[in-house]
Amino acid sequence: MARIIGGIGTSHVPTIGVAYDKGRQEDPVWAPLFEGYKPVAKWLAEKQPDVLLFFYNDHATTLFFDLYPTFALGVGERFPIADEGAGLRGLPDIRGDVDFQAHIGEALVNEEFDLAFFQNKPIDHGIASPLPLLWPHEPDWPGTVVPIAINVLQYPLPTARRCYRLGQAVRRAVESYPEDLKVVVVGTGGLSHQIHGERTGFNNTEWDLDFLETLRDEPERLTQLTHADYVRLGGAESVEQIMWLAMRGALGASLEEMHRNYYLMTTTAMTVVTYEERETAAAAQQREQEVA
Amino acid sequence: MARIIGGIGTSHVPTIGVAYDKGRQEDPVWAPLFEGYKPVAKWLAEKQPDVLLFFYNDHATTLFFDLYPTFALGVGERFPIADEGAGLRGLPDIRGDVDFQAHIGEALVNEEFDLAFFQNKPIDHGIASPLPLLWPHEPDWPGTVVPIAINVLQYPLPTARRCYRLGQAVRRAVESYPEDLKVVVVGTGGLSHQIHGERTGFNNTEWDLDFLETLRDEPERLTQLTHADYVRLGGAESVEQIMWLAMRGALGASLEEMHRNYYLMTTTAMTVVTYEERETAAAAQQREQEVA
Amino acid sequence: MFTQNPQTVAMPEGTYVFDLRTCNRRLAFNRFFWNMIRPEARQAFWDDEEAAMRAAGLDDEEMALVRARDWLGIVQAGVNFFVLEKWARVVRKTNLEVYAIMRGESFEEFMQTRAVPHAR
Amino acid sequence: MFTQNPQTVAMPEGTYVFDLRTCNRRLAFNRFFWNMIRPEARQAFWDDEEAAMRAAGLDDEEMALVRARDWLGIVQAGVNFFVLEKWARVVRKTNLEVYAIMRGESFEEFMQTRAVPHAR
Ligand SMILES: [Fe+3]
Ligand SMILES: [Fe+3]
Repeated sequence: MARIIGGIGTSHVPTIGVAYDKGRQEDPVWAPLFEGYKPVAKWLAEKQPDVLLFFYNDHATTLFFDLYPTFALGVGERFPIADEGAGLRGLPDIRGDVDFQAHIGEALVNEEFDLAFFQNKPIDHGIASPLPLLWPHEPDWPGTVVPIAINVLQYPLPTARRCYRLGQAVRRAVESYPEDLKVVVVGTGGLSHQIHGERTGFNNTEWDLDFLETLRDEPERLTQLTHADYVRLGGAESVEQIMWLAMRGALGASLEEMHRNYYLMTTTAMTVVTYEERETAAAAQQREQEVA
Repeated sequence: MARIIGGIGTSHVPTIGVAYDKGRQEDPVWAPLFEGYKPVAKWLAEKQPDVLLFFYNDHATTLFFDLYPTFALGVGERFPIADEGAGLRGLPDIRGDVDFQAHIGEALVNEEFDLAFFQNKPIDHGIASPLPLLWPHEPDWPGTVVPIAINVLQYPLPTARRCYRLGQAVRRAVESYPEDLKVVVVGTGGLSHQIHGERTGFNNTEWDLDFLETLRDEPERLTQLTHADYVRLGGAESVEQIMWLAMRGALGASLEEMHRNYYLMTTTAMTVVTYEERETAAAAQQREQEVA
Repeated sequence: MFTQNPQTVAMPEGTYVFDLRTCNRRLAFNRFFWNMIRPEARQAFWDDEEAAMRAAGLDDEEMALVRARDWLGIVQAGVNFFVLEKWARVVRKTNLEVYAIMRGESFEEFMQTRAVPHAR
Repeated sequence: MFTQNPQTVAMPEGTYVFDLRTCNRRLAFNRFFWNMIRPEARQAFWDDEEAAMRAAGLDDEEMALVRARDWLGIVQAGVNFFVLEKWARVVRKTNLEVYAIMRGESFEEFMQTRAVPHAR
C-alpha cells in the first residue's frame, strides 16, 4: 500500500529559481533562504520518498484562460520545465509515474472531484522554483512527481474548504494504491504577498505566523475563510495558501512541525515547513532509541 | 429570479446535422426523425425560454486530450459552430449571455463543482446537431445558450451520480440569479449505440425505453449504475446518457413527459423527449381551462 | 497496471476503454487524427501522407496502421473513435462505412443488420 | 452585473479581481502577453511592436497602454499579472521594477520599504 510519510509547505517565488540557477546560494541576501532549505533536503534524503505529490498552481504558463481548469492533474513520464518568458533553465525534465498518476486521478473522479487532466505538459515555477532545493537532480531526479494544479488566478477559485477536502481525498487515493510507495505531499505558494495593483508589496508577518500555527493544529478553521479574507490578511496572491490547505488535508490530525524557515526579503514571505504525523514522529523516535 | 421551465433530452447524432443541412427533412428515411422534433420546436416557440442550458459533450473537437476537463462551462457572447473535419456549416454562431454563464459558474464552484471554463470556443455536434431542430436561426437564434461540457470520452468519466448532482446544483444556481430568465435544461446524447470496436452497431430498445421511464420517475436508481453497466446495457457510446441524468437532476421530483419520439434508423436510437414539472403542467392546464 | 477503475469493471468484449494510460501512450497518434479539424492539416495529408505522419511523430506501428486503413487496429491501438471520425471525413469514408469495417462486414452486409437498411 | 461571488466580497482597495467576465472581455489582451512564453512571439515583438499588437487583435485602448508601458493601467484594464510578468521579461524589466511602478514609486523608494532593501 502506498502511504503518505510527511508533508512540506513551501513558497514558489520565481526568483528563487533565478538565484539558484545563478549560483547565489552563498550570497548574503539569499543565504537565509537557501540555508533554510538544507534541513528539508536532508530530511527528504533520509526519508527517501518515491513520490512528491504537489498541490501547486500554474501561473498562466501551461494553462491559459481560454480553457482554465479548477483542478488539473498531470499525467506523464516526463514534464519539461516551462519557459516563462526568460528562456529555459538547465534542469532535467520532471519525472512522473503514469500508473500512479492515473490511479490518483481515477480515485478522485470517483470521489466526485471533477479534475481536468493534462498530459506531458511543461510545469512552471509553481513546482520548478522549489524542486531543486528539495531534491538533487544530477544525473536525474531521485523520484517522481504527481502534479495537481489548483486555480488561484481566475475567480471563481475553489474554496479553501474544497482544497482541504481535495487533500483528504488524495490521502484516501494514495492509500488505495497497492504498490508500496512512500509519498510526501507538498503545498506550494505564499505566504503573504501582493504583486499587482496599488496594494503591491503588502505583507503581514503576524498573519503568516498565525496561519502556520492554525494550519498545523486547527486547519478546519482556515477552511472557513473566504478568498477575500485571505487577500485582506495576506495580500492578493497569498490566496495561493489554499494549496497549503490541500497539503494539510492529506495529513493526519496531529502534526509535528519538524522544520520551519521564514524569510521575508522583498515582497513574498518565503517560507518552508516540513511536517510529520505525530504518531509517526513518535514511532520514529522510539525506533531510534531502540537501535541506540 | 431565473427559473427552469422544462427539460429536453435529445440525441446529438452528427448525421442529423448533415441531413438538416442537405434539406432531407421530407426524405422518407429521415422524416420520422425530423417530424419528431416539430412538437419540440413548437413547445419551445410557445414557452419562449431565454436560455437553453445544455449538458452536452464535445467529441474531441474543441477539447483535446492534452488538457481534458471533466466538466467545462463555456463563457462567451458567441460560440462558432465547429469544423469537425468536413468543413463549416451555414449556421450563425451560438449566442451566449456572459453574465449568466459566469453566475452559474461561480455558484457551481462555490458548491464544490470543480469546473473548467472555456472562453468563446467552437461548439461541435454535441449541441449543434439538435439545436436547429429546436430553435429557428434566421436571422439569428432567439436566445442564449449555457454550454456545460461533460467528459464521456476519456476514462475516468464523472459518475452517473455526480452528473445528477451537477444538475441539482445547476437548479440552485439558476434560481439564485436575480434576473427573470426562463431556462430550459437540455441533456444531449444517446440513446443506445456503440460505434467503435467489434461491438459496433449494438442497440437495445428495451433498455432505452426502460431508461426513459426510470429517468422520468425514479432517476436516483440510474445514479447507481456504473459506466460499465451503461456500456453493457446500451453500448459504449450510450454512456453519454449520464448527460440526460444531469438534465434530470435540474428538474423537480414529479415530471410530465410532454412529448417523446424514438427512431432507431441505423446505429443510434435517436430520441427526443420534453418534460415539464407536474405542478407546472397542472397549473398550465388549469389556466387553460379558466381561459376557455 | 496495479489498479482498476471500479466504474469500468466488466466492460463487454469488443469495447476499448480509452483511459488516461492509453491516452498517455498514444497522445501523438490521437493528435494526428484530431488535427484534421484544421483545413491546413487536411490539405497536408492529401498532399503527402507520409510526410504528414512523420511530422506528427507517429511510430512505425502507427504509420503502418494508417497506411493499411486498419480502422479496427487503430482503435485497438488506443485511438479514440471521435478523433478517428475526423480523419474518416478526410479519406472520404462515412461513419457507416467505418462501422462495417470495424465489424468485419461488407457495407451491404452491415446495412442489412440495421432497422432501416436503405438509410444513408 | 447582477451577482457577486460571495467569496470575493469586500476585496481591499488596490486589488483587481480577475474573474470570468474580465477574462472574457480581455481575452485577446491577456493572450498577447501570454504568447511571450514562445521565443517566436518575443522575437516578433522585438522586431515590430506595432505589427505584433495588430496581429494579436488588440484594440486602440490596449495598444495605447502597451505603448505607454502603463503597467498599472494594463492591470486595471483586466490583464492578469501572471501573463503580464512574461512580457516584463521581454521588455527587460524585473518584477521588482514593475512593482515599484504599480505603486507609483521610484525603484529606490520602493526598495527602501522592503525588509532587505539591497536585495535584488
Ligand atoms: Fe505563485
Ligand atoms: Fe456523442
